[in-house]
Amino acid sequence: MDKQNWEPKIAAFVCNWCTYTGADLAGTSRLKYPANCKIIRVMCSGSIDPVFILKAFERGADGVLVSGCHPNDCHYNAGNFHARRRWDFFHELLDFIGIEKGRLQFSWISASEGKKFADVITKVTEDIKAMGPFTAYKKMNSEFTIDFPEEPSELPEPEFQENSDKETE
Amino acid sequence: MKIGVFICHCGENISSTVDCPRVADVCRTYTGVEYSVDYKYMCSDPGQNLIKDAIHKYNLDAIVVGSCSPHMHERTFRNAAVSAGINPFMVEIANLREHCSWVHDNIEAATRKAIELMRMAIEKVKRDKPLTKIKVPITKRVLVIGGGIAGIQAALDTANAGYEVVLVEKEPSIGGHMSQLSETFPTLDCSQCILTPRMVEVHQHPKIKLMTYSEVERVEGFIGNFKVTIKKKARHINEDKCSGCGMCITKCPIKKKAYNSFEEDLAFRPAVYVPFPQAIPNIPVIDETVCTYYKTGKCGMCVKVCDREAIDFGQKDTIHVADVGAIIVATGFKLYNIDKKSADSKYKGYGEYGYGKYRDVIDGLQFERIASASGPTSGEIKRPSDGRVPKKIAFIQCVGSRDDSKGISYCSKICCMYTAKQAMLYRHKVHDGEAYIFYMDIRAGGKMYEEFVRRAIEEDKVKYIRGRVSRIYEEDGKYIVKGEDTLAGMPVEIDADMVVLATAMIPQDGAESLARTIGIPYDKYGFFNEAHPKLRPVESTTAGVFLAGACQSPKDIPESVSMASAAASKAIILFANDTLEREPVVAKVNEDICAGCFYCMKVCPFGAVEVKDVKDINGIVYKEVAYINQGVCQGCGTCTATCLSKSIELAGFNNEEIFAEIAAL
Amino acid sequence: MSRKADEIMAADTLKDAKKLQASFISTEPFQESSKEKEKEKDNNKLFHIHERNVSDEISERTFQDVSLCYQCGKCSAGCPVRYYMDIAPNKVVRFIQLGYYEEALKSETPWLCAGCLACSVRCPKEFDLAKFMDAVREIAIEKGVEIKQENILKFHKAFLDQIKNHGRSYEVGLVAEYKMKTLDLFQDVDSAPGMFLKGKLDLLPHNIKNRKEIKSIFKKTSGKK
Amino acid sequence: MKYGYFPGCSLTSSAKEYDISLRKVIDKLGISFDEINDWSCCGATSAHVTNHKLSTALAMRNIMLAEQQGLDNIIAPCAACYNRLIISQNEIGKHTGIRKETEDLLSVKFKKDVKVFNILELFLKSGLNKIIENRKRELSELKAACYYGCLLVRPAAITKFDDAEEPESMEKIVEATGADTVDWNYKTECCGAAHSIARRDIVVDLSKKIIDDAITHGANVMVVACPMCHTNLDMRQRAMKRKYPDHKEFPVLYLTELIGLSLGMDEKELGIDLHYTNFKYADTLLNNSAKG
Amino acid sequence: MKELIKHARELLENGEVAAVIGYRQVSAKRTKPVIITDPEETSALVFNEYCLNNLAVYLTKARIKLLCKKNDKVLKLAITAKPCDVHSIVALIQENQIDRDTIHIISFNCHGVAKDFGFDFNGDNLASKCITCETHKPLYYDALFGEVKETPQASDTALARIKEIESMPHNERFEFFKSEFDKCIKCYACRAVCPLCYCQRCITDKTIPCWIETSSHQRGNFAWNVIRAFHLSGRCTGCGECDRACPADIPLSLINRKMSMEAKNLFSFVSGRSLETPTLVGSYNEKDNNELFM
Repeated sequence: MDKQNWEPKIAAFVCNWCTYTGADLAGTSRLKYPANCKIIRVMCSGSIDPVFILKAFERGADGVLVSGCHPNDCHYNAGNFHARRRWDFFHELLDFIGIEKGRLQFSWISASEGKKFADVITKVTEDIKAMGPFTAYKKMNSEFTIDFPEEPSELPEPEFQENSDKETE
Repeated sequence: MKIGVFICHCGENISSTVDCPRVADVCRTYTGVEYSVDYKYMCSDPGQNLIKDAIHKYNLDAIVVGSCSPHMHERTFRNAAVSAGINPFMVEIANLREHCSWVHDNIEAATRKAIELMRMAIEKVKRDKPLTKIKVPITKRVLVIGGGIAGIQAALDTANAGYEVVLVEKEPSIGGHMSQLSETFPTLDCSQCILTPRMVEVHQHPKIKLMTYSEVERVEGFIGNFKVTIKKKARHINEDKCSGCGMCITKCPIKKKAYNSFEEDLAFRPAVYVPFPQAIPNIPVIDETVCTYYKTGKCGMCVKVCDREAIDFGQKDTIHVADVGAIIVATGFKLYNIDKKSADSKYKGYGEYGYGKYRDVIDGLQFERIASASGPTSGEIKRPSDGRVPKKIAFIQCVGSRDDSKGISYCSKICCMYTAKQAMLYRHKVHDGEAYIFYMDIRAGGKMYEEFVRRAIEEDKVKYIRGRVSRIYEEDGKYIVKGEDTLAGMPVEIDADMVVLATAMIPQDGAESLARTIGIPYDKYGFFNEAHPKLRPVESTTAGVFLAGACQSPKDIPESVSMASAAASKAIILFANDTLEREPVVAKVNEDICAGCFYCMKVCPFGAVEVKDVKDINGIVYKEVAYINQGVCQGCGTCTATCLSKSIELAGFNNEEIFAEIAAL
Repeated sequence: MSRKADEIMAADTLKDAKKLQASFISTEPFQESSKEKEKEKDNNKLFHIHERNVSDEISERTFQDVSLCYQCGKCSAGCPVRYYMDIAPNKVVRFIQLGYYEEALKSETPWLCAGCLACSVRCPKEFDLAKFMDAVREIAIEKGVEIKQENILKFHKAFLDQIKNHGRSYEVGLVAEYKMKTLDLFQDVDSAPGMFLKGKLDLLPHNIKNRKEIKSIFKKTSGKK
Repeated sequence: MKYGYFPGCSLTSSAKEYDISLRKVIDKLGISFDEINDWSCCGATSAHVTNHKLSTALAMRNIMLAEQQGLDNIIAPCAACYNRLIISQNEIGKHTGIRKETEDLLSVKFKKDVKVFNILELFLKSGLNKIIENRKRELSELKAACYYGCLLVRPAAITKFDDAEEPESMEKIVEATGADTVDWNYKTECCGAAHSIARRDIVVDLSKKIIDDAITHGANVMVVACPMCHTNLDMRQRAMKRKYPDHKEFPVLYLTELIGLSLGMDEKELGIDLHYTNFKYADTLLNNSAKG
Repeated sequence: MKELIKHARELLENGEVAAVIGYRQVSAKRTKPVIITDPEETSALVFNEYCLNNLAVYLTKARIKLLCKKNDKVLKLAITAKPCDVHSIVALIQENQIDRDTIHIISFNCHGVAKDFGFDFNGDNLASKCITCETHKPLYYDALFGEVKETPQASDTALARIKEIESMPHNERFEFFKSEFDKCIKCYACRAVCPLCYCQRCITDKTIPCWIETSSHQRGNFAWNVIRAFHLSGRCTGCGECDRACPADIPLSLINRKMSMEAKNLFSFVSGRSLETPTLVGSYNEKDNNELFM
């Protein structure tokens, strides 16, 4: 793979009320930022599960951003406070088992901080670019299951492992 | 599943950096996509028609629109989908404008990203489930807590709109603090004169059920369906029989054992009393703590004089239950007490002003009573200690307010105005009297307010001194007020005959426990929190509970009244429908696998999680699981992420959908 | 900092220009005006020398931000020595807040403060004014500002000298040194003989054993922070 | 009961009678003192108004000595010393920077919390009934104005023992001696403190106001617990007389002297004769009470 | 020991408890958990340095809960628990799994246990958790036995290992853990012995959608072990049973220990130490560390 032309793949989990709206504002303000980051909208930063991040890495993401409302600004009063505790832990855990802290980044971006959103995305993209592709994780994919093409030549059909078993409870 | 994909050019807003036809072409190749098209303005009428026609023509089950932010047009496209016969929650929006075309320059990169965003939305929509809005029936009755001016206004407005009202007041009469005031700023009209007709109106209104001397004990349920338990305290007077003649009051031999709290402890009241002559309802209350009958079993003077046989010593507290659809909280305020002992532990007293030991150092409400024509001095300004007419009064503002060291950082907002009014009233009544006002800033924002303060200074020659008072001493029956004129840079000492302290407004007693009973948040002082400081100032964060008046923050009468009307109209808006429709984005527990750790209950900001017993075939409870009340849940999903066994799913954003999005990254 | 150095520079040149103008018509000896100029320079020293902002310095030393004060004047109202001060205590804070450091540091007020803490306990913003005054005095000494209440400073210096030499205060030495410093020979003549007669004052100081340690404390703390 | 003892400079010279009476009184009450070896001046006003670092170091040196001597608590009878010690202790507790600075200066590590008590706390802690039990005389003819001065109760957040504006603890102790107390205004008003020498004019004015207020409220004696206050209120009465010719001498006693009197000691024993103001008037009152 | 037996016997005879969960000796250096319902059998109960199992794990099992239901009456359950096992019980009470009123805790003054069966009890063979143990006396109990004895001294090798891992660069750490996790055979013994893994259906068993891939390939192994550690973060009381149970010798408790250290460091919280302190998960403080967030 040509490292020069490599573009990182970044997932951003953002809350509907602050950061998503902040991203909208970045758009209406015509601010420019790299196109590597794709947003997955959830209702509140409190509803983002750490497994989502692992799933993103499994699906070939090189970095993940999690963003919500500033403390005390949560649309649901306290969702982001619970999230903050959760991420503090998860971040330390990932760091301990060898995933650099820069791979998973966090921010509080309010609905009025379009500029901040653009800056954060730019910074995260640059950070991840500097770190290079997350080959360590991707290798785990390639060694056992499907081959993940490093640079898809044609946009592939999304594949999503769905267990055909019905839930048995 | 048949999916339709619609890519909007948004004029050139999207198409200038995103190759829309190419996006549509690529989307067409994805499994499940039956139809894919791009169009100049999807949100326009022809655009919407395009969608509707496609739905009909291709029998689509779900659609994905690549357009502007869902915050802009999600509703438009959902409505279009509904009118074409598919569920509104089978519509996904990919944000190709704000999140893509507007923020990127490179056409290739932007187009790629647009395709990926579409891909994520398509994967999500495949897993979307049709949802129906949650319908909750509404009990069209309002509970108003607090019978001050805010509560009265809210009750009258709601009742006049044709809805039933239960008005609960903890004192024996409605009227609140406004009934205690002498005159009101900035018009100097008599407070009683404007209030009393409203009180009577409440009493006579067929839609209002007035419950005085009562308190709210419990609140269960949720918006549209609250169940309220109210304790009616025993008056020891049969309300149906009593005619309000007042014979019992005049004949009661206990005259000087209890302070009259309506007169702010400046006078006494008998053991059987009405708080004030214009009380509504005009039915007395027997105070068990001082009544001789309750001490010795003798006396019974009131029984003898009552020709209606209304005295009932054996009366007990009664419990009433009311079903209501909305609650308006209007519990108002009380004044901070400078006393060392009676001041709440949260606040410290004012030792430098004597901790209330000086009898002629009084607070604003006491001065109102002294200045009131119906007050203990019949409106003559006299000193409580010796009844002399004070020739010099020092008014001190911000006592407690804006004072971090005493525990209150906020501005009580109304003191500037009422102090000016009181000084003015004093100067009108005692022509040779001198009035000094110690202030920090004058906050006179309001119609005719600044003019009013200037009038006090210019016409009534009230002397304003900018500076806080450090100490008050008593010397030879005079009160030495030590201050500093910070504008002149000179120390000031005034030998006043009387000192009036504009003490801070703090929440009414029991505000915090009431808030916990209802389940609404409050700030560190005990003022109830509004849902949004700008856009939802009269709603609490608990749906169906509205706030009115000074229980939310210090307020004057016009503000309280307008807030009360706003709260009433919020309730009326709620009642305009027979059932309540809510976005179906709520969490649901899979009871079979819930382990009952109740972490969800701990994290839920709305208290929507309840304990549910799961019973076996024999009806024996074998486990406890979480149950989420759909009426209360606001759909944040914090519980879903906290749940360790993943037994909770948030409708509309369930984990399957999000995993699909991640997979399609 | 409200007065910027360049503003003052501008003011200086303006003054100089005026003086220059005046020197054409006046017959005053040139020497004196240069002396005056030097003095003026000296006065402006504060704004040029100190590398750090005085209000920051005070905030740092007292662990409280001077911007806390909202100028209600309660401190001045309750100050027992307010009548003897040149400016009100709250004004000293005001000057520091606004950057008029010179005016604040030269004021008599901090020196007259008796440290009774009435202001600190009553302050609605819980601003410890007594501590603030300590810091102002300390900085005034460090910056070598002219202190108008010099007797008070002389007293404190004489007192500390006693501790430095003996480890404890030695009242006879204190009074003697103070009188030498101030040349105020007659004050307290009425009380001192009485004290001797009653056997309260010892003619010899109480020296503590470990005077070396006291001296080293003095030495180590005398340096500028 | 055993306490560490930090007399402070004044108690070895100008306030000798305070030291004398204190030692006699505690002896009677069965309390003993363990004086800090080689204690030095707390730095007093002069240090903290001119050099913050120095003042903390001087005060903490004594705490250090107490700690090394194995004392858990110290009684500082001088209100000014008490205030300096407790404030310095609070400061190093609150700000690690100052703590480190001071520890480096004294080359020591502060480990335990040596509690500093003032004279009022000593009597309140050791029990007022002890005074009542050992009381030989009831000083019921005395109407005492209890003067706390500024440094005994302030700042209340640090001293944590009585109200800063309306303290009542000294009244409780004085009432245990059988004497009456008066409610007056200037309990905590400042006497001018360390300005005693450099600005005697201020001290005379302030002290005059305090004494006048006590007299207005019906007191016939003032009780103090601070050598600096005593100097200003007692010794300065001569200067007061010069400035205000109609000033009448007003007796000012140390709290310990008053307790001593009630425990049956005489004026000379307690060092009351070392005061500038005479206490004869009180003598007659005491005689009266003995008769009645 | 006699007192323990007597006490257990009395409990059963008086009908105060439905069963006593305890240990019985099987050989000199080996015990086994036993559930006793017959007073006569109580003589088998022991407590010594080889009572390794954390019996709290049984408290949440449905079948054992059934034991307590006798004729519409709910009887108590007695459990012999080391002071460290009491931490697990506290955590379970806080997580609403058991009711303090229905549990009778028989605990002991503990001076440590051996690291596994068959080892001599001394400083070299001390269980890792005992090295840093601070609760030799239980925090909560209904009956307390055993004399106070000195715990043998031993060096904290686990901490040294954590420090060693922390000093490695990220890629080495990742490779280290990847190879460790790779040994996992997904037997879920760690889950079975953990008293706090009481879910009726584990996250890894959830299939629609599939949260954690169950095949034991690298990716699934990695996800399982990370999520297992995360789910125990702030909850794990450090009993170390997972380590003992793991047939592949994955250093599970090492990660748990590290996360407990973080809990203490970030939130000054130690799990299972107090019934009054709110649980770490499920509560928050507005002043929590905010450095993470841009």
